Amino acid sequence: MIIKKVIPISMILFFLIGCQATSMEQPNDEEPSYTKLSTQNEFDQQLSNQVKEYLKDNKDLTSVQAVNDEEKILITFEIPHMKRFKLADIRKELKKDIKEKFQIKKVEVSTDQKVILELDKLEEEIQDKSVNKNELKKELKRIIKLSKKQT
Amino acid sequence: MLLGKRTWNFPNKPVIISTGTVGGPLEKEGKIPDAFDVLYDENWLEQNSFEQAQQVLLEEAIDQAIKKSSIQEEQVEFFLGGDLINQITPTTFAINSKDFGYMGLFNACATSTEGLALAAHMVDSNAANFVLTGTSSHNAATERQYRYPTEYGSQKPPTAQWTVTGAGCALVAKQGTGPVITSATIGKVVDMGMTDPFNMGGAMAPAAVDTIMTHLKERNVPPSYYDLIITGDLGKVGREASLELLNQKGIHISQDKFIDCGLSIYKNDQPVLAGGSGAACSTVGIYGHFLQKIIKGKVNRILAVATGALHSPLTVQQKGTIPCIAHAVSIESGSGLS
Amino acid sequence: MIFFWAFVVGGIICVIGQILMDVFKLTPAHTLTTFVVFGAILDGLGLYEPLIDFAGAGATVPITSFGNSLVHGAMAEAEEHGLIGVVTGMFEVTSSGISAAIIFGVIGALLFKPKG
Amino acid sequence: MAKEKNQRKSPDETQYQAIQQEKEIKRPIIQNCIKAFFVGGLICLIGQVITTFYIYFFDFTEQTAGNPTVATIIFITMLLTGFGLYDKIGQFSGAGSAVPVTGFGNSVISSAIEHRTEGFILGVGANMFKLAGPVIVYGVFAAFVIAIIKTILMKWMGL
Repeated sequence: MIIKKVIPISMILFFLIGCQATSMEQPNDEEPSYTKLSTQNEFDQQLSNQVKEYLKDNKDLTSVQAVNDEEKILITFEIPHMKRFKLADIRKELKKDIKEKFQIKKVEVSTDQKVILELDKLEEEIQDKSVNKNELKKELKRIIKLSKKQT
Repeated sequence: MLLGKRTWNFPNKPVIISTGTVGGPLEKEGKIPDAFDVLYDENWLEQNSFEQAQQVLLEEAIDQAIKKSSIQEEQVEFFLGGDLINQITPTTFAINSKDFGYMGLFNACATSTEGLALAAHMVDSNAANFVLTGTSSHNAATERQYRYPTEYGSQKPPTAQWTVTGAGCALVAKQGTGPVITSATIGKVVDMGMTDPFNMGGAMAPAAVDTIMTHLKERNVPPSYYDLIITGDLGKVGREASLELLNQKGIHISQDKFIDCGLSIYKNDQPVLAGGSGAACSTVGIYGHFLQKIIKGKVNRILAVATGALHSPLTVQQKGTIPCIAHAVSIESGSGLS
Repeated sequence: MIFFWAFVVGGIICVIGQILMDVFKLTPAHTLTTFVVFGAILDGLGLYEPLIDFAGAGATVPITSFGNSLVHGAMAEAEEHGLIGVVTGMFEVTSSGISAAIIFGVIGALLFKPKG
Repeated sequence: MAKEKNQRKSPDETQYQAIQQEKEIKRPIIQNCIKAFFVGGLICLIGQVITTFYIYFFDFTEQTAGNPTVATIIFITMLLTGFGLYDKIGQFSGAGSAVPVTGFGNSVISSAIEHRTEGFILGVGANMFKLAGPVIVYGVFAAFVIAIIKTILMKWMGL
């Protein structure tokens, strides 16, 4: 009989929380948030910065992260929730666009929450200069591998 | 003595000298806990399976019936009974150690009055002196055979019924103190093309109506002859439908005289949906509750009509209809009772 | 946000199930089978992945995702090995639900008795 | 004979079925749908919380977190089934607890627990997929047909 009481209460609760969440969502007119990485690094992030600068005008995105080494770049981004139905298409287009625009051979694009988290962490480390060239290369490789895992 | 085509009249008036009824936990919290001689607190009865638990229920009911009578177990000559489980094994296993002649019966939930009618007939025609008759059912054992595993979270519709966990036995004798059996009508199979196994009451109602009408016609008595007409396990849906059907056929029975065992055992707030059902439902209702009413002198004549749905899980899956049956037994206050 | 949409989309899928059960009087087994087949068809049309992107667990927790991941596994193998991959790749992605159910089923049988 | 009987309905049958239609207690569909929505939604929400947990605290991506999430909620289902709560939730919420994978888990686990009395091989082992079997069978077959069609369209039609 406890279930009969608990369930309706939690239903109402979650619904209220949910409704609040919707109303809090604001239209996205702003530029996507990003961190401009220091180029004074052991490892040049010039390319990543250029990509970010370029994606600034893209109104579809709410935030962008990017890290590169000498041969590849990993870009992650977030978009407003209501546009997530088209997430796969946006990802594909963005990849194609960057590839053509910057003439880079290996562009990896991901929107996975985990990859975003990991790349964010890596960006921070670059800022703090707590990674060296080799570590960065290794870490980037690991994150890309993670983003491609299926099961 | 045969009256008409399907009704037996019992001039020697066999006596129900004692009864034994047992129930499970939900019955204990129900509307009529004093109708049971023994009530158990849990479903397993310390056995290894629900089927064995059901067997114990029947064993206990037999013991109670013999204990409450003035005779010894050795004096009982025959046992008539059955249940709902495949090949009526719980009944057979319960009788296994006893020295009774045994006839296994299967008429689903109508087995209780089938057994009672046959027992009365045997005693009345001098084929026996003491006959025990009884049935049992166990909610979980029935559920897992007819429907789903007991822990499966499927939603039952409001027309579904709850199988009673319990067992009941009646000891029928040539003479003694107790209510007497005056007549019985054997039902025929009635199939109205109903197919929903979650609406047994609705499927069984026409069978009950057919048997009641045949009984009244062949015995040539009006419905008001009986203080109560008690159906076995029609539940809310079946009771309404059978009243409507009886009305249409010109037989008018007042609401308060047309009682269903399935609606008498549980309280309204118990999770039994449209009411109780199962072989034990009519058995504990009639042997436990309504015979007590006769013994206490509250009512004089009752017509007990247990109803049964004769389908199997296999026929339901093969899209078969649900054939139904009902047997009626009239019980009156008799020898030795005030 | 994802939490809210998981709740709503998951809830709506369950309401469709309830309608199948109550209005069309399907048994739970029929309902679930219909859902799995439906999930497979949706993925065949390329519509299920966007739903997962949008609703997260709201689309992966209902049984429809079973059909989706079966098709996905088959398609992934088919890209590598052609038509034979369709047969061999089927359980590549789905296996966790089935293996978890088997493992916890046996453990459950070891630990519990039905309450009745 | 049996076949003939199924095909025609006697006037009595038609008449009685009409009475039955009228007397039958109707299912509270709207109420059931609301319950199914909230319970089903709640289960998916819990699934999302578990997924997020695995993404943030373990080495799982959105893609791969699905598997441990399913395993975790089936584990929770095992406990609820074993303690005799899932059938009560099921009676309350209908499809709300049947459609999520918890319902699939419950059908496997409840069958396994139920048939323990017949032994572990022929009881538990043989009956485990009594209810969940069709889901796997037709899921696999439908996926097979769809994947074949899709592969042919993609490879040979160049779509």
